[in-house]
Amino acid sequence: MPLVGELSAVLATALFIFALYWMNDPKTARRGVIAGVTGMSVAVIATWIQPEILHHGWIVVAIFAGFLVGVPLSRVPLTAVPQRTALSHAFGGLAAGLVGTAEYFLWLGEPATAAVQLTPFRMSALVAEVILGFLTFTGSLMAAGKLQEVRWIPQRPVTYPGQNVVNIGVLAIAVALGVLLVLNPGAPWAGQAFLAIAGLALIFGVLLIIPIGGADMPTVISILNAYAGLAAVAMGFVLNNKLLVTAGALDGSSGLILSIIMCRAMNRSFTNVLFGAFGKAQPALAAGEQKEWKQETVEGAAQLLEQSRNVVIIPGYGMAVAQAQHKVRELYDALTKRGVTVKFAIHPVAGRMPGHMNVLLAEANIPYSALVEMDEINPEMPQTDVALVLGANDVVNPAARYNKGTPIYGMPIIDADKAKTVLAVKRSKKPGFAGIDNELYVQDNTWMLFGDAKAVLSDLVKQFGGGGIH
Amino acid sequence: MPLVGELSAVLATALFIFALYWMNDPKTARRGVIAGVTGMSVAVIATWIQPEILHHGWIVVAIFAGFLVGVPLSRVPLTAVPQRTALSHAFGGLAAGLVGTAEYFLWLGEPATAAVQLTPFRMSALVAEVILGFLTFTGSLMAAGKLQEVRWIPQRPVTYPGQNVVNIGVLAIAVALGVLLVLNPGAPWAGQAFLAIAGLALIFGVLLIIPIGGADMPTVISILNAYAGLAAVAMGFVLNNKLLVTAGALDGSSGLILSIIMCRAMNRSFTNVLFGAFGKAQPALAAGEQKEWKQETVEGAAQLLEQSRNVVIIPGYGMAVAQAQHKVRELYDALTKRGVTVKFAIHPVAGRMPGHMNVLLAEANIPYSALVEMDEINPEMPQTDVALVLGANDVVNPAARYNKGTPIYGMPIIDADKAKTVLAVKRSKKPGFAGIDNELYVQDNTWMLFGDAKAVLSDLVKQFGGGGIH
Amino acid sequence: MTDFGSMLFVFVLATFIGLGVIRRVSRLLYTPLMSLTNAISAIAVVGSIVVTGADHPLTIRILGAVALFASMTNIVSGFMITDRMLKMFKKQ
Amino acid sequence: MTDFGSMLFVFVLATFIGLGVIRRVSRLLYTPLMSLTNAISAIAVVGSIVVTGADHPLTIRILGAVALFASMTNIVSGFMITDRMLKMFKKQ
Ligand SMILES: NC(=O)c1ccc[n+]([C@@H]2O[C@H](COP(=O)([O-])OP(=O)(O)OC[C@H]3O[C@@H](n4cnc5c(N)ncnc54)[C@H](OP(=O)(O)O)[C@@H]3O)[C@@H](O)[C@H]2O)c1
Ligand SMILES: NC(=O)c1ccc[n+]([C@@H]2O[C@H](COP(=O)([O-])OP(=O)(O)OC[C@H]3O[C@@H](n4cnc5c(N)ncnc54)[C@H](OP(=O)(O)O)[C@@H]3O)[C@@H](O)[C@H]2O)c1
Repeated sequence: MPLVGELSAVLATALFIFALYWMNDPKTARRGVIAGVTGMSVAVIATWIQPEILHHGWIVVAIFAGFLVGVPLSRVPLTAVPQRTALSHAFGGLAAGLVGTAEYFLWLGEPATAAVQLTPFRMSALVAEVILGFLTFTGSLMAAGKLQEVRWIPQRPVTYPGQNVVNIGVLAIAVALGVLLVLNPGAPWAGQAFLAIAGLALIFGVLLIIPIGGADMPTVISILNAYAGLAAVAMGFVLNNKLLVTAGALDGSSGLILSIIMCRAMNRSFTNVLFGAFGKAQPALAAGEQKEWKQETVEGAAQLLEQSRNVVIIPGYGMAVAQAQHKVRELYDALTKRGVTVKFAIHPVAGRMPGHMNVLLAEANIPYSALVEMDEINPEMPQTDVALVLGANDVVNPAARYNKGTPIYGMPIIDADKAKTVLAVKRSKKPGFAGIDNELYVQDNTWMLFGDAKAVLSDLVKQFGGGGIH
Repeated sequence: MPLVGELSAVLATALFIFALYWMNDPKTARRGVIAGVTGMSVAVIATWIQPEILHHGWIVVAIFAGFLVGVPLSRVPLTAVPQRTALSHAFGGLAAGLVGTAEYFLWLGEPATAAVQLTPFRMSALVAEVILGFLTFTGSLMAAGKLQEVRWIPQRPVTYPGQNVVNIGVLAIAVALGVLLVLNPGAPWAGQAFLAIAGLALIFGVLLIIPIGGADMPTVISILNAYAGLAAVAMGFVLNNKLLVTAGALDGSSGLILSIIMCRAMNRSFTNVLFGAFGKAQPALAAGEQKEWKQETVEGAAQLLEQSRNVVIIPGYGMAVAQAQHKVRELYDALTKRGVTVKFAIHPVAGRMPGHMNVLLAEANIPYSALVEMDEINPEMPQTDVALVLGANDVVNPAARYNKGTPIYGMPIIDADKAKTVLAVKRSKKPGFAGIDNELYVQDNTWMLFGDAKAVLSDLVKQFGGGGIH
Repeated sequence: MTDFGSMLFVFVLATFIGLGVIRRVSRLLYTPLMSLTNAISAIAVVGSIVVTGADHPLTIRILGAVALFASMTNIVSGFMITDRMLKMFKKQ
Repeated sequence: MTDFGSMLFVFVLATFIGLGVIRRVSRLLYTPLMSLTNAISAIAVVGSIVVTGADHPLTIRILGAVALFASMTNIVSGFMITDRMLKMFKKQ
């Protein structure tokens, strides 16, 4: 790489690092985006101006097409963000796979150079790039489909005997072929072998996701995110391009850390997520003692809230599904106007992706100073007059504390049950994503408000003479 | 570098990073030393086993000599740690300078390779390495001398008209010669020019320190520390050795950050430290209104301490000079035994190096949970019954708050003056290192205990029937 | 081989930085973080441009163009949606 | 030239890491930190060994030996005094 290339690569790397660094505080975060955009522009321009680039038309067209698809993709509703993320991982994986394939056949094309160019090191990197890229491609597509709840993609995990054997087998064959290629990269059968590896990777991506439940997709997405990063790193090794390596490494670490955070917050291991077939329809537990569900009227709930000094709202996936965040804001305004202190208890894995609740509530202009981490709010719960559980279920299920039988055993939860009174909003008596009953709802001090979160909340707000700004 | 070299370099780098990372907590810190030692061993062995190394005897001897000198150097009393640090920077600079010189003349030796080897980039790196190395060498020696208070090295800054011009001039000539060398590295006069650069660097190191006062040495040392790191980086560029670059960069950042911390804590700029000739004998201020110094007897002080509920001890350079930390421990034990809560207020630049007080008190087995940062203790000072100022002066001088005239104006201080009663231990009415009077001592609620800190404290402890463990 | 060494070095160091920086990202911003890293990892665009723009056989360049399109989509949508989400966060 | 590039890369990344890690060092341990970094920066030992041990003219090797001695002194005293100081810090 010429000097300018080297320098721009260093500059872009530094900018990317700052972009992520500034995400440590909402106040500086937007600066991070600017840094990221600048870094990316530097990288693109520095590459484009290289002398060997001749077909500018092609590049312009492809970039233009990218904008055509990218802009609408950035306007999706926030509830669709998980799918969008998965989709973009698919694109990332595809790009890595295709570039890898192209490079390989380029070198294979000139038998003269092939031997020189395709060193064992570079060949291994190529294989890694293609396997990671293509499995991320199909895997992320599947994940996106499950999150989008596409009809012909089953939500619940699909398992069959010997499944893991098959999956591992497919991957093993791909790797074995890879080793063969590394040993003799220029062999007559090399081209087919390479394509076979690509194909097997594509298949493996699908097989990998089939046995995983829809609600585990966020974790899977983060893992695929890490893979996409590693694919970029591998590409960097192949093209001897350090910027690809650094950017890929940054992306990889982010995927790794987020998936670790999620697994911790669910008290589950990677293997359990990937092979646990979590979220299969469970036998309804506690079928024995049937405690009855006590219902509360909207009027009663409104009074209860109005008379309390402090209220903690615990949002969950339900709030996201119902798009109820704006109604939540109105309730928040109405109550604060009446001198009630309202806080939001945010569980690290509430909703369907990390930080899901924060974004939704921020969208509704709720100040982030009112959003409290699980660990900070739990000590306050006993002094809380009313805990309003809004479409949350597993993250407030006390069974997680003691019931070794349940899949969520050991998962840290928000102690809604410790509040003086609990109001819970959900549509039915159905369980949450973990598929297990939640005794919180039938606790003595719990009152249910059945119905869609948005509907229930707007009724509630009406009781306060429809306060709020909107 | 062969593969094993590369891998060991990466490994050593990672170990060095962890060594510094684990210093973020006293509990893990010692692990850091192990990591550091391991990393260094890996680096040494990986280099030693390289085929071109033939004269093993020489290496063994040099290493052995290093142990002979190094072990005693690691046993110096803690008060001598600043000097030791300066001395080791001198050694570091020397090593860098010598290696650079050796390498240059090696390449110069074979005119055939010279042109090839001495690329402009490498030549510039060589010049940088030699200048940084040798100026660090003499500069650090001077600094060590001033800290050790060697007779023939003046403590107070020595200034003369046009001094900065001369200093900058010397450096400028060296750099100019360097540029010439970069342009024609193989010229007949090249050898002499190179030696001239080395000589000028050695002289500049001395000139740089002369105008700086003894008490600014800690800051200077940190800056030299950064230089030593950069010299190692330059050597890495010369030898195309990445481990040198990473280790040097780590060292450089540490020097940089520590000097920034010190300058902040003194509210001074680098330039002010380097060229401010700080600590010159100042005209005694406030000669006007002479408030009188009230003295207290040891008996009285003991009573006062015994009857108080909470005491804050503010140690300073004087405690270090007097080696009084063990007596402090005895006082601490005696008071705590009597139910008095005793805390230590640690100013970031108390003493003569960062963390000076912490190490001394730790040496006397005072639990570090009792050592409180300035920012944490200041809010508590008004509720403090007795503030015992132990050989501290500038760091408790209220003038820093308002008196724009004083050199320490704006430096954050510990609010000893806000305590209900102040006891101050010092030997005389002389000012502290900044050379300015301190009205704290003549405040209405302040009582002096004149004398050497150690002596005064042992008398105090006697009053309590010599409590304590020692 | 030294080539491989540099790469390994850069990779290890970058990973250290990545882990250090990401661990300090505000929990509030995990969702924007995901889309931001999406955009950054679309750095594969660099490789795509070379494959597309250089004077290669047509098929190769088609592969490159598709890759370039895919990466560009990620860059555009990633940065834009991140900014859109971050705009929403207000302290008071 | 790419050689220079790698070096620059490694330097920049290592500096990022250094600043990040050092900024989080406990204030209690600034003095040991100084001696620890002393020891680490004695990595110049690597260069010294090459100059001393390879088959070079005598004068060169003498320079190398002195450098090696100096670096080794720093390594030994640096690590030993750091550990000696750290041993002193006890929570209770
Ligand atoms: N956030 C992440 O990153 C992440 C990642 C992986 C897994 N997960 C998992 O996702 C789960 C998140 O827990 P969660 O408590 O937030 O959600 P949840 O356990 O899935 O429960 C959602 C609740 O909302 C109710 N609901 C659904 N639609 C509603 C609507 N329109 N109006 C009102 N209520 C509605 C559902 O009851 P009805 O159907 O009766 O209405 C259900 O009880 C956890 O188990 C977590 O482990 C999260
Ligand atoms: N720590 C760092 O990293 C660092 C770096 C650069 C500069 N500095 C500077 O160093 C100064 C440190 O402030 P400081 O308050 O700790 O020290 P100081 O201002 O230098 O004052 C030391 C005091 O201790 C007394 N003293 C000396 N020997 C004594 C003994 N044997 N027994 C009892 N008392 C004795 C002295 O008075 P008598 O002579 O009358 O006894 C003097 O008043 C600050 O100005 C700071 O800016 C520190």
